[in-house]
Amino acid sequence: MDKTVVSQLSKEKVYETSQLNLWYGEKHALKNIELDIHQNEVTAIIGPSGCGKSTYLKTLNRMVELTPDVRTSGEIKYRNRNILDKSYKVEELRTQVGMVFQKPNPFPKSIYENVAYGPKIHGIRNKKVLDEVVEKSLRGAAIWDEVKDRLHDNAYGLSGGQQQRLCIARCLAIEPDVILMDEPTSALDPISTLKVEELVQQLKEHYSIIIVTHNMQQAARISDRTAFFLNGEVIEYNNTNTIFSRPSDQRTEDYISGRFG
Amino acid sequence: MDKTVVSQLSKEKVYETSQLNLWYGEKHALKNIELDIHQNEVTAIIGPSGCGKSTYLKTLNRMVELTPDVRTSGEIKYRNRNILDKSYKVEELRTQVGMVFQKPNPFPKSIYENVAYGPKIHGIRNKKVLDEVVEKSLRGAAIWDEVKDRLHDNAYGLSGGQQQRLCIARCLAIEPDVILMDEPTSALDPISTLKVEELVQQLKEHYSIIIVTHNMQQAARISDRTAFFLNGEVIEYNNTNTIFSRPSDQRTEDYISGRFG
Amino acid sequence: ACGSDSAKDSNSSASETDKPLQGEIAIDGSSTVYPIMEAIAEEYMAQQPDVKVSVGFSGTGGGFEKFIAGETDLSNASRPVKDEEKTQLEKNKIDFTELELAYDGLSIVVNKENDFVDYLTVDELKKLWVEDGKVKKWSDIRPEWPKEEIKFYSPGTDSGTYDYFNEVILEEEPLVENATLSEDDNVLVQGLKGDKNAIGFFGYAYYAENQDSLKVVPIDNGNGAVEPTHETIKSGEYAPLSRPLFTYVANKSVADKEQVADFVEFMVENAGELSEEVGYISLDDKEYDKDLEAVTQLKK
Amino acid sequence: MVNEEGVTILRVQQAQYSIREMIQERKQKKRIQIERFIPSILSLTAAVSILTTLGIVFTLIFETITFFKEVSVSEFFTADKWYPFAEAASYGVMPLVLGTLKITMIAALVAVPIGLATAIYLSEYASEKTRRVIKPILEILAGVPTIVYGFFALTFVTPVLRSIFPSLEMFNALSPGLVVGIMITPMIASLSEDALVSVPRTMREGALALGSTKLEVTLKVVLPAAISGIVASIVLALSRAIGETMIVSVAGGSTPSLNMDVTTSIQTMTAYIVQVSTGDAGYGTTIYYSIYAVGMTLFLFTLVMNLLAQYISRKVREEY
Amino acid sequence: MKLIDKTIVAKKMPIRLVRNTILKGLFFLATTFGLLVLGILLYRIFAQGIGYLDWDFFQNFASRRPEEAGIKAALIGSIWLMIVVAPVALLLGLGTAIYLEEYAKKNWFTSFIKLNISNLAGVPSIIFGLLGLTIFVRALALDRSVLAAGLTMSLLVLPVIIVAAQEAIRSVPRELREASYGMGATKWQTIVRVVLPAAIPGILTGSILALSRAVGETAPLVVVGIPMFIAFLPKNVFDTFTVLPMQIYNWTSRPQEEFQSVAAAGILVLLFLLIFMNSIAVFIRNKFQKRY
Ligand SMILES: Nc1ncnc2c1ncn2[C@@H]1O[C@H](COP(=O)(O)OP(=O)(O)OP(=O)(O)O)[C@@H](O)[C@H]1O
Ligand SMILES: Nc1ncnc2c1ncn2[C@@H]1O[C@H](COP(=O)(O)OP(=O)(O)OP(=O)(O)O)[C@@H](O)[C@H]1O
Ligand SMILES: [Mg+2]
Ligand SMILES: [Mg+2]
Ligand SMILES: O=P([O-])([O-])[O-]
Repeated sequence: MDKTVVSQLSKEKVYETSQLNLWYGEKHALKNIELDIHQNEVTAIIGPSGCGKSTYLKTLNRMVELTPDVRTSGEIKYRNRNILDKSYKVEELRTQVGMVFQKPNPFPKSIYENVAYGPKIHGIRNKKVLDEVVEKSLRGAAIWDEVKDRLHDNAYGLSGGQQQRLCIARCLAIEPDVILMDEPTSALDPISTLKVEELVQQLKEHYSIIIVTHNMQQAARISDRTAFFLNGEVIEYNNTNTIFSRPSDQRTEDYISGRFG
Repeated sequence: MDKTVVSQLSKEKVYETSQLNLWYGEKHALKNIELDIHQNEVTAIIGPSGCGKSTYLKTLNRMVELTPDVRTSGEIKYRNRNILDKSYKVEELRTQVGMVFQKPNPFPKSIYENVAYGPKIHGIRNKKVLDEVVEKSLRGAAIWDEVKDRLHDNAYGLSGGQQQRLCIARCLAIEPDVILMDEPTSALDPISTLKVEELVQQLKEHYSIIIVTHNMQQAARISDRTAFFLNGEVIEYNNTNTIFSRPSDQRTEDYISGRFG
Repeated sequence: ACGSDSAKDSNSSASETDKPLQGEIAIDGSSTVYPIMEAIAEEYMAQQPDVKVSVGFSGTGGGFEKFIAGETDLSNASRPVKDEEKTQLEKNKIDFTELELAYDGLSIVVNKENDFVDYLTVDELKKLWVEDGKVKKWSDIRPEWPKEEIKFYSPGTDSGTYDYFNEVILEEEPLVENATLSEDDNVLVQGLKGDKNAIGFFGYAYYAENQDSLKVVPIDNGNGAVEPTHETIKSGEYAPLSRPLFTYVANKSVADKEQVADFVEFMVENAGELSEEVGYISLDDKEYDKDLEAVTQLKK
Repeated sequence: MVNEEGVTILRVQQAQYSIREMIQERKQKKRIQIERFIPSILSLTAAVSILTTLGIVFTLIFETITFFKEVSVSEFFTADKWYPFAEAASYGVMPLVLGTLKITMIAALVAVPIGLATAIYLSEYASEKTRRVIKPILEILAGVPTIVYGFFALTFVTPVLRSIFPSLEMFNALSPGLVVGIMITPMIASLSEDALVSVPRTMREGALALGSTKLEVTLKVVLPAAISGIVASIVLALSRAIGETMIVSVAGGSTPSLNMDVTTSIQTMTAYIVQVSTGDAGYGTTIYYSIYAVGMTLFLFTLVMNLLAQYISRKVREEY
Repeated sequence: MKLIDKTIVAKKMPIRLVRNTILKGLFFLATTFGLLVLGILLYRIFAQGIGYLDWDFFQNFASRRPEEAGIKAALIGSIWLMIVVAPVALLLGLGTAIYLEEYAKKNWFTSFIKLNISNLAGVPSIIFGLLGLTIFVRALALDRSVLAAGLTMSLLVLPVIIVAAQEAIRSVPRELREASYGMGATKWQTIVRVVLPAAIPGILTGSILALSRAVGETAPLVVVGIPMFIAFLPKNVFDTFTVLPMQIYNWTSRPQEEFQSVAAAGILVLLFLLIFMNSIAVFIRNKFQKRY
């Protein structure tokens, strides 16, 4: 499917961010962010180190609150409700919005237990359902064949790439609406990266995906829209094609042309 | 300088590996490795996850011994002495052969103390010499300007990219002969990566560098020779140009053509 | 009141025949008296397995503390109750009866290698043990004895044994300052065994058990030197260093709890024999009869 | 395509049921929010420790006040004799404090180096197997009842020491001090080892790769990184040395004295408390109250020491 | 420009290596020292006590006759004590540790609790004895029961457990918590399902040390006034009882030489109990031990 076409469909908005500011203590990490995320698309966030990519991502499921001394202002609407509102239950939000981290972080449990974790905490106890969910999620994360014979081994026995796909499977198991990914392939080898990228492309059929990456070609390859962050600001946000072919801001162009990798 | 020319100079050999085998317990991780490393060159090691890249690198400074149950056979000659010989002092070897790790691992000390650590343990106490070494190494690692005003702050206050360059500086401070790098940029953003890559290019004037990377373009950009590992074996080892333009083994070609990023 | 009296009578006679008693008896107090009470409890429970007797080890003072708080039925003591304690007991309305159980003979002991000390008079004893600001040598006591410094071993200042020694020998004057004190008599035995110039004192049982490795010193109280032996202590000939051991019974417990009454009777009847068995010296039979009478009084 | 198959299955099963819906469904009949009460429940358990301290202060303070009605505070802290049982009683706590200090010092001299060395050996040098065998054995050493150690000191250590130093008295500070040291060594070893092991492996690798010997890695990188845990373990162990009762009662004698001699009989604060609480002192006498005053002193003593240790630990801590 | 003088480096190398070897030897010696002492201690006790260690010894109550004296009441009593101490101390300790590490805000009150705990850890056991006597035995009128002694001992070992549990909880990587929160798990679910399982080895280490201590302590129970002679077993936690160290303490102070051997046999039993406890804990620890 042509990317331009996709974005022109002007799909429903999942997230609407307006006037978002965020401080870590004194440090003003996000400045007046305005950004809408569309359903069933892959949105990439790029920018140099420390520009606030991870911070923004973690704000979308309010994980950023785990850091002490964080203050926010402004609004992030998820499906038309402001999630920054204190009355919004974070657990509910995070059940809708899954997250995959930069460093694979499986639990020190068996592979099976890792994937079943999410359904279990949400009260699903039926063994048969769990078995199916585990299989389905592992298949969905393209790792089923590699682990099907050792579902009850410890997850730490897997290689880094496998661990990361396991983490994706774990996230799929609760069938979220949105998946946030923070540099999910930066710790992986090319073949694993390839697998994950393909996965992302497939997943967008059912999910909306926001991916932080420091790899511009990755962004170009897999995303429908791209946001370029710099110093806590959104410099440019547009169709990926547009961003990479005719960026409207000089800084975007500078950043992209210094590209490699 | 043209890479083909460089390699044809047939520089002095730093490492000569012959018939190297390595087992982690039962797992045969390196199989009959034959590989020579040349002076003042950048040698890249590529290959899919789990193929033994890190293992080989860690064998070159015998860090692999830290894993319990490791057995080796064969020979690695460093400057004509077999380092796998039990009588070879690892401390001596590692003074000659520096290493930079995938994840930045500064000590929980000040920036200054991090860099001065190596010289200090090797018996250099003169404050003035240390100051100079610290400055030179930090400049060498292209981080001096960013930290010169806070040399006595804790290194954990730095960003990931800065920490990695600090670790390179720490390694430079003992003025090694060879520098081993295990995916040194995989945790870094593009700008930091660029800096590190440039650095590597500069460093080879004085050092011989062996770099493990999962980023083939990086290998193509910065290395003089490339070795392709698969399943614990060296499939192909040649000038980087040759490897990437006319690989002689089908598997190499398959791996490279599946490339991206 | 009349009815309950008859009930008690029938019970106490029954205890020696068929009907088993029940309930608890709490005993605490002196560690010196403990072995006797343990033996009595052991024998008693062989007869009345459903009565739960517990015997504590808190020291005479600690025992009285619990007795005053009304936590125990019997309180063992290696000295008579003190005035402060009496006041407290009165305040808490606890009436009690003092029963003598046995004698303990304090033994003066020196190292086995000591061949010159043949006997000591009471005055010499006092001269030895009282602090006078000087370093003491054997020759200070009798000139013919060696000019070597004496090492003193004494039970802890808070023990009944020390208290008694303090009273009858030191007459409340301070003990030599460089004396080595320990709460545990076995510990003193170790000290005396190891130290050539040592002298010390402790309960007779501890000497009796270590006769082979220690030398006991006969005491002259004006009637010639007497060595502490079973007979000399029982007859009172070994003076003034034998002391009585007591237990105090709460009158209310005897009156209200049949198992306590029964136990106390049993105790008085068997104390003589059992205290001998654990290394103490029994009283004259007449003394036990007197005790028995007192107990019977209480039950009424 | 790697995932073709996966995706089809995904679709097929999606048709059957949806976890997302099941989760939503379960949200509706959400059980009562016990979650909300958990912090309060937990804070109650945390309050137990404060109540304990209050209980201790409460227990000690009344009897201590009674004591100070009979003995002046200045006598308690300045008189140079602790002689409560004599006719002319003297209540100067310093000799008892000094006895405690002697024991603690000797114990520290034994336990800190040996404990730390053991921790280092286990965490840095020993193989995983050795570690797994030795650590539990050492923990047994920590659990040996102190009364057993007491007789060990008296009947083994003292005679051995006396055969080396004939001038040593039967009861002295040296022997129980050494044995208290042995008793707390496993504590330092075990807890410090935990602190050392938790220093990330990458840090050791970084140092080793620079050509450090294991010793240098340990002393210059690992130890500093673990220092706050180590200080904590030492403080805990020394507090136990200060509070140790049975060993000192058995092998230390019971002669409070105000000198620095470790070869003669001593008495510590704890030994005094045990002496009186198992002894003969009448309830309600000055002696009886004195154990609470000594207890209070002991309590304050450990308090000050802990505050000091907290301060030191904060000063030397390295963040990572 | 070379600043590092390689000749110095080379010259220093041998001495550094020697230093390393020497200290390694010293560290090893230090480790053996502990084991050696344990060896001597065990040998002496074994030699003395093994003769009395027969089936009767476990079957009999205390007695004035050394041949008949047994450990039954004390052994069962010690087990009863543990039955009270283990759950109470563990629950309170874990609760407090979780509160401090996961819930408490950083304010003066929290730091006061922390300070208070580390101070409590240093309070001598004998003072806990005074506390137990005043609060549990007297004020709460629990008498000299298993419960009173157990609660006293729980408070005594509580700080050790708290500190160990805190340390263990703190060392669980942040990434694991984040992963759990990221799935919509609540804080409590995260604690119960992710943090605690990962922290178990550390918690156990601390708890073993703490429980061993509770089992081996004499002084506080002496002060609380636990009786010595008991020829019956407690039926519930309100009954009175005695424990191994008290029984041993009593035997060691008997005049008869034979009782020293009986005491040694008692010590053996106590040590076996400790070893048994430790091996259970070591087993669990090894089973759960994960390296991240
Ligand atoms: N816990 C924190 N406390 C204070 N400052 C923080 C904290 N976390 C991040 N920051 C700062 O906020 C800014 C944005 O950080 P963020 O992690 O979002 O960057 P990023 O774009 O994800 O970088 P990278 O590519 O290196 O991951 C940085 O300057 C960082 O130093
Ligand atoms: N400590 C170990 N014990 C057992 N097997 C190991 C150990 N470390 C590595 N291996 C195995 O040895 C093989 C080579 O591992 P190595 O880390 O060298 O791979 P790599 O090429 O560096 O992979 P990556 O790109 O993921 O870092 C892998 O199959 C791995 O599972
Ligand atoms: Mg980031
Ligand atoms: Mg690797
Ligand atoms: O325990 P005593 O009171 O007899 O010393």
